[in-house]
Amino acid sequence: MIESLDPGTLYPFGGAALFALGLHGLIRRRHLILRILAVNIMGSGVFMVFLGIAARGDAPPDPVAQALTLTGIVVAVSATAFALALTVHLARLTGHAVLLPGPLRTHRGNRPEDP
Amino acid sequence: MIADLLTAVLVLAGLVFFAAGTLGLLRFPDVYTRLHALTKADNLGLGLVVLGLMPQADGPAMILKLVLIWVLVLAAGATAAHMVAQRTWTHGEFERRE
Amino acid sequence: MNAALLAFDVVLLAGLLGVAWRCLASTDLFRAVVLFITFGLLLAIAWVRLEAPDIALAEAAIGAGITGALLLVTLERLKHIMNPHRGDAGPSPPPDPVASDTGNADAEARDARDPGAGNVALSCAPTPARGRWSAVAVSGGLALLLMATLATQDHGPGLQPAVAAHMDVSGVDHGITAVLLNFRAWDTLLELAMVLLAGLGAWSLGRHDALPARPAPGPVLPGAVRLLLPVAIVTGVYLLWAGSHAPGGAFQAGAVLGAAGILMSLARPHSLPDPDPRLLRIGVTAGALLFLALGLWGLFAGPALLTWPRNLAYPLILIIETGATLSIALTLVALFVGGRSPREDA
Amino acid sequence: MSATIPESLVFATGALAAVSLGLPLLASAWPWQARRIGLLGLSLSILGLLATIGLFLDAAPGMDAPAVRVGLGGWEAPLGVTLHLDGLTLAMLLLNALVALAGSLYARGYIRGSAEQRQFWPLWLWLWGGLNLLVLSGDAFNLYITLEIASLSAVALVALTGDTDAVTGAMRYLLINLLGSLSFLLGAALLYGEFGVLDLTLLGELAGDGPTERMAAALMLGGLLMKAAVFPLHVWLATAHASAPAPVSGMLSGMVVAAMFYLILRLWLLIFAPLGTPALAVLLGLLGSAALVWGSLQALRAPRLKIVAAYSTVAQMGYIALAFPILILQPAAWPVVVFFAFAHGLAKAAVLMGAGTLQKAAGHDRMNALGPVLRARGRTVFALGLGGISLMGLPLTGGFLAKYLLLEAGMHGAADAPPVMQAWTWLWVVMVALGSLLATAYILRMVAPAFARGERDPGVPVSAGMEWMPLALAAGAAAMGLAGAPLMHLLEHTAGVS
Repeated sequence: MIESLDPGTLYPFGGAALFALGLHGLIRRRHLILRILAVNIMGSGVFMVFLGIAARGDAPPDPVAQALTLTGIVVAVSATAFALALTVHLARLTGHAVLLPGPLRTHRGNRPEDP
Repeated sequence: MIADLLTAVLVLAGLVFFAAGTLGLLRFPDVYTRLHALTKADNLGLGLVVLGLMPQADGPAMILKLVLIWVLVLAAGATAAHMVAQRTWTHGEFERRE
Repeated sequence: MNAALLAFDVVLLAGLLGVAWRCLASTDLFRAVVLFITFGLLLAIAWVRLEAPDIALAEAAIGAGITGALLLVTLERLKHIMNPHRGDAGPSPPPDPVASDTGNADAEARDARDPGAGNVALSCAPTPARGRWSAVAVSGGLALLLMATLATQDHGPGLQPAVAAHMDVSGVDHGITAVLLNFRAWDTLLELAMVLLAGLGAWSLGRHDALPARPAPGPVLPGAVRLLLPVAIVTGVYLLWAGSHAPGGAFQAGAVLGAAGILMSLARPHSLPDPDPRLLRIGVTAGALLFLALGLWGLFAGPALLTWPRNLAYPLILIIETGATLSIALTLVALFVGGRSPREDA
Repeated sequence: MSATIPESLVFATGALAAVSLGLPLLASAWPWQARRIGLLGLSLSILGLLATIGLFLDAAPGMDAPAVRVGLGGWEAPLGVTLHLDGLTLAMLLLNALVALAGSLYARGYIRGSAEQRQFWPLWLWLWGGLNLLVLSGDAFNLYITLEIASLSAVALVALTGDTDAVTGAMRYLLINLLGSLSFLLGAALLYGEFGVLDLTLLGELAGDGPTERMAAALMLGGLLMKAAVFPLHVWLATAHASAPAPVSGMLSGMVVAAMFYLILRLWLLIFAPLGTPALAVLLGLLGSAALVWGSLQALRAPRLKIVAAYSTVAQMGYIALAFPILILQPAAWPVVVFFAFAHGLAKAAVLMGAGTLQKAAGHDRMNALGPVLRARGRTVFALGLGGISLMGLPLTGGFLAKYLLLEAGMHGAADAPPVMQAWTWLWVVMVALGSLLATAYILRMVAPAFARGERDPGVPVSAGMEWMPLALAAGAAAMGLAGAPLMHLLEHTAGVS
């Protein structure tokens, strides 16, 4: 049992747990900073699955999966940077950085008084 | 063999400092004493770990890199500690000791 | 030994999950961000355990470092937006996040009187209890399904043999660099485009505030920056060069140089000149444009876009990586500073 | 690569990708001339695209593979990234280019002020280029990056107007997009873990219906359905689409959502077809029906013209989702999805841009106060009406053709299906008819004030592009009904269709 649990097998399970944990945070939290952190944690979970797959077995680690992860990290930081800029922009307009109610529930899109 | 023994002793000694620093971070009452515990212990701890790894290094270049790591951490740690302390002194924001 | 390593892995994973949980459950944003940075550093250790030193390097520099700096500066901006200076008649003065760690004398005096003033903006409501169990059921169920799926998979070698078989014609000696800049160069080019696009998006949202002069933040930070800046530049160039045969490469180097730029903007004692927006635009695009321009050669000479001639592969990859490093560093600093240059609208 | 594929097509595929990336890059480097770069580049790329379509139709019957596959950098799959060009790709590229060109001519008048233009044009070209690259990509990981490029530029464009609603909508849109992309990426990771390849064609050869495929399909298709705003995941769409600048709304409703469906269809045809089960069909059908009814009802009571159009997109996406259960019964019916995307894309872009024209002219788009402007602006009302007719699906329009094909396929599928499935299929057919009725109602609600008596007031003058482009798009949507055969001919040559 212990031999079969090399890091490459163990870590993807952790990645799956991180993904689900991030999703939970994204659904449950309202503050945009926390939601952005939640998305990043989900991303880390995916990267952990990729790197775990790369390290499975006895062969040398798979450079393709590692390169994909590197690309993924850079894409994630770009998206995060933009999301943070948008958060600040929203806070300047509304005075807070909370989306109420969340995009995964209902929304208020049609206020009749809108110009 | 002696090199391995030296490494083990030095790295373990370094870890003791890390543990002490962490304990201080968790247990000390305010920012200044925590900073003290953290930076002093970590600098010394890292120094011992680096010293312990030197016998395992492949050549002088690797030893140089190890020393460089220590020096950089010293510089960065000292600067960061100074800034945290200064901010606490002027703003007293995150921890206030009356 | 094996059991000890397994125990280490389990403790590390538990720590990662615990830190992530504490981070997302926090009602104090500053604490959440610090925990997230901790999470990034722990991830870097996990990547080392998965035999991925390149990714560990990138995670520490980009994932924890740059993201952490961006998060902290965002908190600083939010604090300024939500605590407009009381007694001011007009709209709140433009927040200068970069200068905010010293602020002006009034703010300082007020902060000293009211220590909690800054922290109110950085707290958020705790999660409401309603709907708790359905969310737990959804995410828990997803985790179980994912794990069950992963448990059915067997150990394939992936594309490692294919990469190994083509290493001799890739122009470099490091597998990941070969994949990033030769075998899957298209991904990397689009990734550069993505970094650029984040910068463009942030610029489209508004101007950054003028970079004002500010009181010197004491001698320590500028002194340390003066000491560290050359080291950071040398490290960046070293990482760039090392990428061809060892862990490192354009993205890590770009992150280190970007971090140096961020430090410099934090430590600046006087107002910095606002760079010419034309040069800035060209600077952030140059990396991707150069990459595509060199790649066009393959389109016309065959067989396809982004083909490097075998004997020129190494110099071409080095040129492309240099351009990419500079553009990435520039974009990261621009993202830290905030919106577009006011001079662009003039 | 097959020797029977002519060099010229390989070159054209690479050139399309290079132009889709190069134009936005140039515009970002020099935004002071971005409008010219964009208009000139888009026109030239349409010419290039038409030439490619000609070449492709010429060569396709002789090729031994249905698709042109170009390994970038000279590396074939599985090592390298492959570009994928077939009839389906070309159709989507054409739709994208048409909507983008019309939108660009429209935006010339809509986006005033040089500072706004400098921000708008590079992002606009990125959206066009990102969608092109998405459609051209044949690699699961590469698709993730292109999805992120397309969604990031779309979000930035939505936020561009800078009012609170737009920025709130953009934020929701961004979060849903990030979630969808990550879900897609996790699915790709699972597939890579099982099969060790990322190329869609190779994955299709290796995949069956094991647990990995199921989980990956759920994650990837679920993420894309989220981005395509199918029923329970649609809430972000109305704010984002309705508060964006009008050309952007047109592109979002006309192309971005369609591109997500394109990708669902592509993955389905290449990889996940073995997973088609009756249960999945019923689920998708129910989601589609719910979207159809709910979106139409919201459109009937929305207070603003652009919100009506945005909810109509939710409803019309329900139609496309309804196509999938029919597809599972009758796999040969897949071109219906493309017809739908085409007809809806042109018509909805026409309606949203027309709404934008009225909004600019009147200074608002409140339904109850638009009468005077509607009465004075016959050209725009005609565009709204013509686009609306295609959305309703009156005969001779593209919308009619799409719905007709959908109904025909549904009835054919029902004839051979077991009784339980037959009952469900009849339900879908009824839903399609009901959706058309509801569409008629909300389209009439949009244009009816134009025919009432009352004062006329053309409002603020608008540019020629803003008057004519909605009309051109609407005419295109209507003409689709007559031009169905060439499109069908193009779609015959698509990979994964047996």
